[in-house]
Amino acid sequence: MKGIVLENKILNDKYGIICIKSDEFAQNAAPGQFLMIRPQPYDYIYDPLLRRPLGICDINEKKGTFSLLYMIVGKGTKLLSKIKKKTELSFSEPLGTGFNLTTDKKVAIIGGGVGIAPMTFLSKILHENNEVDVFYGGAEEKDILLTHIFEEYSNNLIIATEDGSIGHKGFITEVFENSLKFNNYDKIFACGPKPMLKAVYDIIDIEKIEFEVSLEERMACGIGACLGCIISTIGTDPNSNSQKRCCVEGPVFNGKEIIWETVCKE
Amino acid sequence: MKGIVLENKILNDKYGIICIKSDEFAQNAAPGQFLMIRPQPYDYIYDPLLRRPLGICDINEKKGTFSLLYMIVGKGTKLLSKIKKKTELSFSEPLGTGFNLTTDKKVAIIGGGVGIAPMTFLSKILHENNEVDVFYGGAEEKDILLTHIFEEYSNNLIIATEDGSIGHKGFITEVFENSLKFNNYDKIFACGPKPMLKAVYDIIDIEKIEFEVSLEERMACGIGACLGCIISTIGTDPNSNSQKRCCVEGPVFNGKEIIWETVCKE
Amino acid sequence: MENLKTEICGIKFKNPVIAASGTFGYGLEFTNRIDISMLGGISVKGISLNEEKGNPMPRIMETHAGMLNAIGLQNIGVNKFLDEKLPELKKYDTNIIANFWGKTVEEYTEVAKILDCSDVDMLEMNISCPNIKEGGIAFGTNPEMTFEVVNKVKKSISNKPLIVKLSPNVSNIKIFGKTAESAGADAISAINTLLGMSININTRRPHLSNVTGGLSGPAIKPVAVRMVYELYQAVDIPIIGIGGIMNYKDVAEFFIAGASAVQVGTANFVNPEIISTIIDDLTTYCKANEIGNFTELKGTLRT
Amino acid sequence: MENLKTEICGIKFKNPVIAASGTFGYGLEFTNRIDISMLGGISVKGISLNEEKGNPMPRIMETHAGMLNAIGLQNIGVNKFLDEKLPELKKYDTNIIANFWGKTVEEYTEVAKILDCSDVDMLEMNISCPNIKEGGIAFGTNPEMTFEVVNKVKKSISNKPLIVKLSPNVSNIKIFGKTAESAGADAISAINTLLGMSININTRRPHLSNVTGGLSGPAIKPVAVRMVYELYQAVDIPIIGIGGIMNYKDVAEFFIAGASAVQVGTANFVNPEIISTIIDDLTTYCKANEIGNFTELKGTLRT
Ligand SMILES: Cc1cc2nc3c(=O)[nH]c(=O)nc-3n(C[C@H](O)[C@H](O)[C@H](O)COP(=O)(O)OP(=O)(O)OC[C@H]3O[C@@H](n4cnc5c(N)ncnc54)[C@H](O)[C@@H]3O)c2cc1C
Ligand SMILES: Cc1cc2nc3c(=O)[nH]c(=O)nc-3n(C[C@H](O)[C@H](O)[C@H](O)COP(=O)(O)OP(=O)(O)OC[C@H]3O[C@@H](n4cnc5c(N)ncnc54)[C@H](O)[C@@H]3O)c2cc1C
Ligand SMILES: Cc1cc2nc3c(=O)[nH]c(=O)nc-3n(C[C@H](O)[C@H](O)[C@H](O)COP(=O)(O)O)c2cc1C
Ligand SMILES: Cc1cc2nc3c(=O)[nH]c(=O)nc-3n(C[C@H](O)[C@H](O)[C@H](O)COP(=O)(O)O)c2cc1C
Ligand code: FES
Ligand code: FES
Repeated sequence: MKGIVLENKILNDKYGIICIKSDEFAQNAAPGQFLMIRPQPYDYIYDPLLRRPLGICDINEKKGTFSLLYMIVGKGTKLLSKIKKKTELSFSEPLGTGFNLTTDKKVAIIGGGVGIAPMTFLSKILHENNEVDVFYGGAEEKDILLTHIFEEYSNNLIIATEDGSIGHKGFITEVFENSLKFNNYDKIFACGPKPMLKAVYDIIDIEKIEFEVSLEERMACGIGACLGCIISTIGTDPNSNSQKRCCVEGPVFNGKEIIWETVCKE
Repeated sequence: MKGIVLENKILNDKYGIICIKSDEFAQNAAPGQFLMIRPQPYDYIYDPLLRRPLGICDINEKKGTFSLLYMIVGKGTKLLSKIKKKTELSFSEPLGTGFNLTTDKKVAIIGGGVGIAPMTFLSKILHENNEVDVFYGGAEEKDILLTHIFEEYSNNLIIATEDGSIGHKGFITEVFENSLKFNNYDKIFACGPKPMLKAVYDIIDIEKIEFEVSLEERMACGIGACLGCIISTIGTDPNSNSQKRCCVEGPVFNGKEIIWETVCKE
Repeated sequence: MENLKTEICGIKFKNPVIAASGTFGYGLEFTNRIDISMLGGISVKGISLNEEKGNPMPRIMETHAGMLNAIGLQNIGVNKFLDEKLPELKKYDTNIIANFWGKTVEEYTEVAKILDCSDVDMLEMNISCPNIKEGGIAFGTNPEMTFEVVNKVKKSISNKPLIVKLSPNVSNIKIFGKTAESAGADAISAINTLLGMSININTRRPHLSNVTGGLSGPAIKPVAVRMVYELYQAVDIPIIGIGGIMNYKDVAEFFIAGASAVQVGTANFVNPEIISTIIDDLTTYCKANEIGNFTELKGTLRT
Repeated sequence: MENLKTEICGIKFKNPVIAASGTFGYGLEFTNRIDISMLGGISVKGISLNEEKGNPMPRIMETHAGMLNAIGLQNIGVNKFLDEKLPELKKYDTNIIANFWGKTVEEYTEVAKILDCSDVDMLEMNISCPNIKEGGIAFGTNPEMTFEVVNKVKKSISNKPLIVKLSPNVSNIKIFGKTAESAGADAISAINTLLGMSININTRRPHLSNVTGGLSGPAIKPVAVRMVYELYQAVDIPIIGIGGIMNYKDVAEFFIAGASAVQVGTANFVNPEIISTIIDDLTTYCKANEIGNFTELKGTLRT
């Protein structure tokens, strides 16, 4: 697919958010899905070569637009941050298996760092007919973005930063653990660094609370062809793990099924 | 060196002209010199990798700007044609040995296709104190550019295109040969496709007319280090040719010294 | 499309553009993106006797104009392939090339035998995978072992043409081409990936769990074209050119160097529709240049 | 600058960043662009006994993230080098490495002898040039010939340390590293260029007059890092890492893989000031990461 960049806003020196026009994409996207996008607008330039996976941060079905929140970490995202309005970019259709939505539940959304990206879209949808608490953690104030959206589309927005520059000081998982004393969540949705996800897994009573996580692995194809993005899950055969492709069977997984030791290794 | 793009005008689907601000560059450039320019504005992207050699088409010392006329042939020039105003580009200082200027002479400037690029700058300078006829040839009307400049800075502007779409129909060298019947030139300056340059060489009485040509070879470094751009010239030793680096000892050569058979091979 | 028809080892191809093994899954991953029936063929992910888990993560890393992979030949095994994938694949009108490998000569011959009696159109034996401990590249970088394994495989099959896929990680590719030919190969495909490595300087760990991996993509195209050119001078069997093909011009380059067909690999990741674009562009190119059949370009390099 | 000081084969280097042979001319081409006294060293364009004209044009072609060259070792010959270039070069405070080659073992030893008695700091014998008909890569891709030529050269010199520059166009670089070491090499530099080729599809001619050429630049970095890593496991002498280095991070990658120094080649074309930037950045990097001496990184890969 191709789309025209309507806006590319640099939020601070670590993050940007890009808004792209594509009716087809906007109509087909579900929360938790991602896309593969070419940060290089010219198809005859092969550095960077591969498309980059980014979560779908927000869509506007009426306007036929979608947004991507990106952290500037390497050459692909650096290039993306330089893309000007009106540039045509090429990208895949919405990919992967999104979150399983709930209704009439009390849910917690936990996002760490740029892991917050797909949670914007998710909280907007969930907030329509669930009670939604958003736990949002980062290293410093710069990592806390789009709070106006979460304020609008959640019942409670709880922020924590490691340096305490905004919100609670410490890990968001600590704040979340505390809140479990007063709240009974039916379901948890989480996205962020793998150690954070594992911490949530360790905190909650996994038999009682539904737990869905969105995982990241380096991806070459994004469509299940390269086997570059394998996640080990508990298989049906108890003697051997299952190998799931993060791009097709994920990126959202049932947190219960993940073999956290292998996934967290990197 | 670095400079900011002030303007990048696409002239037609084959050519563009880019104007860049750099006082230092503008002050040091001489007609016939060239530069090596990076068509990729991001230094962390390595495709295309090498800088591209382009002749210095024009300078404005007062404004501290210079212009490059480029033909869009491959990925480097395609990228160049996409560069937006205000982009910072990096490039070398003016390189190579330019034309040997004359005063109070009757001179002919012959340019073929994009070989006209360095001739704009040259004719502006020569026209100050010489009689200058410009012979400008191309395949079609699209190849005939910047005629307003040549009209201002020459005594006669003679144009020929192979398809006759503008000016005389045929090769500019034919028109030039004809004009030799009525004109005695002291010196010829030529730049363009090698077969054209060789044709001029064959036409003129090389013992009587000074003849300077600007040659092109693929260049990696532009500063004499790679030995990628060798031009064979008649050496001092009659048994063996001299090997000159087009980027340092050229791009302007005495047409008399070129071993045309080897140079025209490609 | 007449301009692109060709025949390799007696197998008819509607065009000479094949999806390269390991970059096109089992083909079915692409059916909702392009009409895979328009492809000349599909070389499926390397098949082994038993299911394989492959290497631990991380398995891939981008490099400049290329990528490293150390998938380690994860696959569902030959039986599951024949039961679950092949029947689906056969619904499409394209040639199915069974890329396969083994850890021992015996494993190679066993898989080959099973595939030889199946519905696939050709066999492609990979003796050049750099990412597995046993087999793979060990066979492909030693002429004696190359001869033995190719010869044993060839003797154990009787129905399907055998393509041997060569490793570029050798001093003299001609020797391996000739060896494969004399051992009975019906065609050669070249190249597999170049052995490479990339290090995360912050953690001081390799970017791939397997430490080294296979380099593919446009970065390796000059090496691949050179090897196809050398092979064309050394062998009489058809050569399938592989390595960094991104567009129809690259296909032409491989043909002029001596290829009879090509495989497109990493490009499928960059753009899953790229093969269909390449095929369309080749048709246009033939028409624009009044080329009756694209194979006329084969080996036409003027030196 | 203390952080970057090092010693290789008894020669003191103010930093481990050397300009690679053939990409830095005779060094003097760069003096009005950077202060070449700040470099660790300069490996000059490959010197032979007699002046050489090199290959016909065209000699270079860009590829994706790389370039092909077939200069063919054009040089002014050892005597002219010593008379005209070296005295000029010695005015700068940097190590001069005399890269040299021959068409025969005798030519190698003769040039070596002459250079051994000169003012250069080290010798680097190139047995890996892919662009000449005789000598060059023929020596570097055959272990017996590698041994012979290195051994004869080593025996004919007595003053200067000998670096042997290896070809990447081999199945097993460790064998060549060990062979060079056992033949008397004091250090190894790796890699030279990968043999590649590129075709103009319009003319159906190779882009280089020599048909094939050497591939260099970021495209080959993964192959180079892998080979340095393999060599580090195989030999005890210092390894000078070369191939696609564009910035200080690449230097760190080579060190972690096992290099004791690096050479920067093609990058000099992309930006003639790049080496000085790399050296500055390395100093900054050491300070920022509290690295007392950059060589601490050597061979620290965690696998
Ligand atoms: C399903 C999925 C969804 C994602 N959603 C987002 C998002 O919404 N916003 C966002 O900013 N990032 C997201 N990421 C991560 C994002 O893909 C990487 O940050 C990006 O590809 C880095 O590209 P680069 O060229 O800038 O960095 P590179 O120069 O390629 O690499 C820089 C660093 O990033 C790491 N990296 C590279 N590729 C990936 C990858 N695919 N996944 C994780 N790490 C990688 C490298 O190991 C390296 O350490 C997502 C990843 C996945 C798999
Ligand atoms: C001293 C000098 C001055 C020049 N001045 C101008 C100028 O003022 N305006 C202009 O448009 N062009 C000029 N050229 C030619 C220009 O450098 C090439 O057209 C350009 O480098 C092509 O880059 P590309 O990436 O677009 O094409 P590529 O994709 O690199 O190649 C496309 C085609 O151009 C040829 N080519 C590539 N590099 C060169 C080169 N250095 N010289 C000649 N042909 C090349 C290739 O062989 C190929 O056929 C000059 C060249 C030289 C050596
Ligand atoms: C992720 C990946 C997996 C691969 N798996 C296989 C394989 O299973 N069998 C095989 O013969 N080649 C395999 N290859 C090699 C490709 O088929 C091809 O030879 C190589 O990538 C070079 O072509 P390219 O540059 O077009 O990718 C794989 C390549 C990649 C990138
Ligand atoms: C134009 C050019 C000329 C070269 N000439 C020589 C040479 O004379 N002797 C030599 O040992 N290596 C030569 N090389 C190889 C380089 O020194 C280096 O090993 C190689 O280019 C890889 O490093 P890079 O990727 O940083 O360029 C040459 C390389 C290039 C690009
Ligand atoms: S990214 Fe290729 S299989 Fe998931
Ligand atoms: S371009 Fe390198 S010597 Fe002329």
